[in-house]
Amino acid sequence: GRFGRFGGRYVPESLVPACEQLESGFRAAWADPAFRAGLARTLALHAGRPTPVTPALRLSAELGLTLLLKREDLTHTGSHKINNVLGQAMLAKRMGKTRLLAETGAGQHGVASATAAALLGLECVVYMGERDMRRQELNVFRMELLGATVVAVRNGSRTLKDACTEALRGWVTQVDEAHYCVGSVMGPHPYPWMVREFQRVVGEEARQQCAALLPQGRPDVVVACVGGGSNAAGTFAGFVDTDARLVGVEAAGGAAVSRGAPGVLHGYRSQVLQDEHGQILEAHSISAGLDYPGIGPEHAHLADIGRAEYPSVTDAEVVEAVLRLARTEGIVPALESAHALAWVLRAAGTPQLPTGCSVLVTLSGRGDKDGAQLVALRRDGARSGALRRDAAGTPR
Amino acid sequence: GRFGRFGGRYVPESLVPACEQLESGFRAAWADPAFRAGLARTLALHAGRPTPVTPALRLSAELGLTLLLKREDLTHTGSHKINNVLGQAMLAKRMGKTRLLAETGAGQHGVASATAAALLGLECVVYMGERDMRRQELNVFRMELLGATVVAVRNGSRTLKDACTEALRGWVTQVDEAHYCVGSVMGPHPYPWMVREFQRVVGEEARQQCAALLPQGRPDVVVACVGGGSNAAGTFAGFVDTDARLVGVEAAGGAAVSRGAPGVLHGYRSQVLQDEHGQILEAHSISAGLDYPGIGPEHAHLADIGRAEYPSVTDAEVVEAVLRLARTEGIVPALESAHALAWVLRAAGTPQLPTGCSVLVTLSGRGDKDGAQLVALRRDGARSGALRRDAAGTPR
Amino acid sequence: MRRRRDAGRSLLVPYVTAGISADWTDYLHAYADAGADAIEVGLPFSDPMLDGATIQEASHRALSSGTTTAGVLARLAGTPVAVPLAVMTYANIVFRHGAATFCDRLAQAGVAGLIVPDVPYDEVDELSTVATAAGVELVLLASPVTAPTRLRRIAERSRGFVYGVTVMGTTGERTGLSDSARALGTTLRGHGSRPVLLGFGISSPGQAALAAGSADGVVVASSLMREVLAGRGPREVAGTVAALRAGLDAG
Amino acid sequence: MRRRRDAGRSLLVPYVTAGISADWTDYLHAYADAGADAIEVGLPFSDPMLDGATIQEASHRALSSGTTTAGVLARLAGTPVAVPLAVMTYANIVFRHGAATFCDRLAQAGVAGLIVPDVPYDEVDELSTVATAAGVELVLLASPVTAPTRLRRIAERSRGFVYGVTVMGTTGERTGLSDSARALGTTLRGHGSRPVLLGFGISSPGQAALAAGSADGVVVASSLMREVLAGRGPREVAGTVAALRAGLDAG
Repeated sequence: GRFGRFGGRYVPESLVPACEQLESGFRAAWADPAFRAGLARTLALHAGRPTPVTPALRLSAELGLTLLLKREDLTHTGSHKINNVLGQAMLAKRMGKTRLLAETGAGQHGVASATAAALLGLECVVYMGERDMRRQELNVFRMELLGATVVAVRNGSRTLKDACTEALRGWVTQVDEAHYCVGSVMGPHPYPWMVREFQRVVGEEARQQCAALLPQGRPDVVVACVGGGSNAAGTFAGFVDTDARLVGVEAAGGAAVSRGAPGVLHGYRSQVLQDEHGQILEAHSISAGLDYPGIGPEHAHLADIGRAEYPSVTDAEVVEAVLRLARTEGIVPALESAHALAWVLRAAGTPQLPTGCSVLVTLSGRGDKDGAQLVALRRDGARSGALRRDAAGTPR
Repeated sequence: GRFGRFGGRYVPESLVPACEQLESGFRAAWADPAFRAGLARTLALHAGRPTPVTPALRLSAELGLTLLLKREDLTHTGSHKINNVLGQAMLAKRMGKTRLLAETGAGQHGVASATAAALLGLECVVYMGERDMRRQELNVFRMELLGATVVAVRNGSRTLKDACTEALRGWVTQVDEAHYCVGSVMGPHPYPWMVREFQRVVGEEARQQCAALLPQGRPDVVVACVGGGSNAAGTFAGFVDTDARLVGVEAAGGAAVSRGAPGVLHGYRSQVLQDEHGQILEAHSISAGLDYPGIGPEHAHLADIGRAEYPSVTDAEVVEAVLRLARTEGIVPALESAHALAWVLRAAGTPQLPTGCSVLVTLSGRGDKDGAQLVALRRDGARSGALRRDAAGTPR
Repeated sequence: MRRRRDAGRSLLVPYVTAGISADWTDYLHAYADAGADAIEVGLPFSDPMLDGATIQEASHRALSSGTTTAGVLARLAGTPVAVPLAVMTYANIVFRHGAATFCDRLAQAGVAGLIVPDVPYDEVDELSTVATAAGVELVLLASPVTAPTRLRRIAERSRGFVYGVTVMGTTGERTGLSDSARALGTTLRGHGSRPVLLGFGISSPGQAALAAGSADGVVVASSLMREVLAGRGPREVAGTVAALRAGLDAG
Repeated sequence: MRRRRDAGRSLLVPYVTAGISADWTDYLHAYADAGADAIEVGLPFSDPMLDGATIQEASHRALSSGTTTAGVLARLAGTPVAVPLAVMTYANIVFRHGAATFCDRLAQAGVAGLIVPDVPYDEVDELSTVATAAGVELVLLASPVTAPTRLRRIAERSRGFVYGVTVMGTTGERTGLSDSARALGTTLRGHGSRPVLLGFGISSPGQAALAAGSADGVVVASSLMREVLAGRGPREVAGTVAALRAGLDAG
């Protein structure tokens, strides 16, 4: 992964051979029809692919446009994370590794990694910030249920950023037997490229499905949320060679493209939230999955060359989007995914999204995991007006 | 529905016209290719059908048989309930109704009903026992998020049985505008028949998929859990005309077939858990979805004529089955669904399930909803040994 | 009852839940003395689908204190009452040990009639046959939404009297009396000769009189049971029955 | 350093985290007096990927008390030390305002060398060029798993000295010294003339002497910083440096 001035492999010398081995291992596997067929079969028979594209009929009518939803919320474990994780787990096994290492924030990637490890008979060690573990007790339990070991990370802010750092540290000590299963389009080369290839299935399926659903065959605008940016990268991969506008929506509190500066974090060069001295800042968002100060290097590059835009939305807009989709389409999206939708709600009817246009939004995951958080918001919001339909302020 | 000596329409005269209207409405819709096509399209584009049949490779190897899993856990809202609910909601709309009424125990059917109502722009009122509401706060919140009104039922045991009774009472007062969306193959005619027809898609898909996956084309044994019994009814419908053995697995604490007696409850005649005086007993199971004292009349009939068997499994066996599937296949099943699997684990290698046979198990739903309960069990079980791999006693 | 009706009297059938108190049979005598033409005795069921909050509470309380069908019937057998008794209960209680056995036991206990609200006309054959064989009159119910031809069949098939349900809802007190309720009474009276009683939501002497204008009498349940649940004794509640009687006679 | 090595001396490079205490520069003088041949100065970073618990804690403490790159360099500029200084930090700190700017500032502060563990050989071109232009020696690292041809290239490209990482892991104290660590030292010494220092996990005088058997010297960090974190002052920690010096000289 080099994407213009971003990407690269900024790791200690001790990890360089592992990255090189992984790169050649992935190149070989990706060129091997048997591997691709095996992965496709596992995605179909175990993970539930293809996921449908759902025409959001009632919300489309309300917004005056054609809104299509790519339903990654319907995959096994409930988000697009499984696509990447099954790919990496099968690759790790092909390369003779016996253990997966993974970092996790809210726990979605950790659960997906534990799932893939169980399926393939691999060990799994998940690094998770101690603070996140307390916030996501249920996901910790799910990982353990799946046979994974969850390691509490007690450094720094004790959240995702520190879990990534600790996973890299852990990998250094066990490169022979362990594969580090990075959860997004980040990390040293080949990760940003490899993870995008594993997520490409989202965009390629969606492109075919849009061709069947839309009179003009292609959506005018393609929208996905961006934290690290893997669901957006996979979605965009299916449309980058069309004339569709590509929109990656960041959380206002974690907007690496618009508020970050070029930097190096976790092995790659990209836009990074940092202070003037070069110290990494913590991201803050209602959705744990977007609480990350970096962004995949390919996104930084797409922004650089103007091929994609990266607006951001507020927490209040996100909560409103969850409510709106739940009540019009019977779908409760993950808070992460609701960022993409929130931008559509804001832009609909403006020159950004004129009446009559067609929009594909990737719903990266389901909102079940956010129930407790939304309940707490509603409890707090009795005063502040959050979780009412007219919510305006930031609900936390 | 009349199934041998079971079924019928045991409702007050005031509900008879509504049941008749529903029967003729369903007959007309089910004979209308446009309705069937519209439902099939909604199931595909919105609910994620077809769901895959997953070969459980590692567990099969451990058990010495071929185990296939029909993955209803991958549907929208996470269980087979959505198949029935979308069917009934579309039917209600076709019949000019503007409101859905539903009863719910653990909340799965309530969430599914609220989902379908939102999708079709119908009002939704869900009756739920006050005790269940406290136990399932998150599902109550999800229903409200989807725009439904949840009515607390404070009668009797304040659980599912009482919610059913109250929903019937509610229906009497609003038969003109409301459709009562029964959640399983129970209730007065035409419900047990109609719900089975809406769930038939599970068995028919599975039959086709088994034909592609198994050398002999058909499974030797077909297994599903039974509370009211809708996922089993839908599954069996696909195989009842083959020579496959049909096994419906009940919870030991709610085994209406083996421990009940013929009776009338909630509008139909079937096997019912009751005392010697005819008072209905509460069922007790680790899985809220099986906490119901009756069973669909068709199951009572299939047991009567010997076409299906209805063994029961203990709570401890169920917890063990959840752990086993999680660790071998990376799938955390709902506690309900784990009943079916628990029987397979017990029977494998015995004359019941001889080595080398092929077994289809319907995983009716996903286990995410049970996380808090399993965590609590583990906490309590530190003493009793529950949730350890060698768990033996009943964990509550 | 038919004779009394033919004599121009508006019929009054008050209700009591069996087992609601230790002295529950005293309510029967008190009701009879206060002018009841028959009495409906509720045999409690755990899941009373057609009952509102008051009767549910009464059923629950009776069951909690150990009331059983066998116990109630034994008590009735030893308690001759001056007016006919009709047992009201649900299908599961009737079918628990077989409908024929159940009807025989009713007859042995001296019960004249049986009302089972969750056995509608289409499901009534088996029960109707065994009730007739046992000499128990099976009272059928009709509702405001029952179709005309079906109403006629119900009226013809019902024994003892025909029970016209005045509201689309459960038992319980309401104000007024709807046009549809009156129409139901009138229609049912046109089919055959059995008395037509209206019930569900009739609580005041005024309502009772109004109902009697388009039917042969009324069943009153929830308003009486509310008093019983509040701790009022047989003599006190009988006062209410007497007031209803007076209302009917004046109407 | 090369001259000292050529004179047969085993080189000792102790480490201190800049900003760890108000008097942190006093550690530099004390180390020099205790026999250090050069000193590694850690410029703290919020996410020190290659550091173990001790250096992480030191970095965190330094940042919490307001340490900045600009502040550290200003302080160093005003504090001439008797031995060469090499700054150790992470890529993000180097690139924040551009690598050229960063290297120029190092040079202005009198810093002789730069160590950036997360800029491996393949990514080093840009940084290497600007460091050379600024007159700063860019020290490259090699690990036990680095391939032979790559080891040679690293040794050739490194300036000042070559930093051999002795363990597959983060900084931190360990016992013993592995065969692979010694082999790494031996191999690196075979490539070119620059001194080869071993680091990571070397804490005791005995380990230092052992390492010096297959290399030109050692970098010692965590064991010293553990003392600093425990509150021991420059003179006390310098005692440990002196003991390491003695171990090397005896080895």
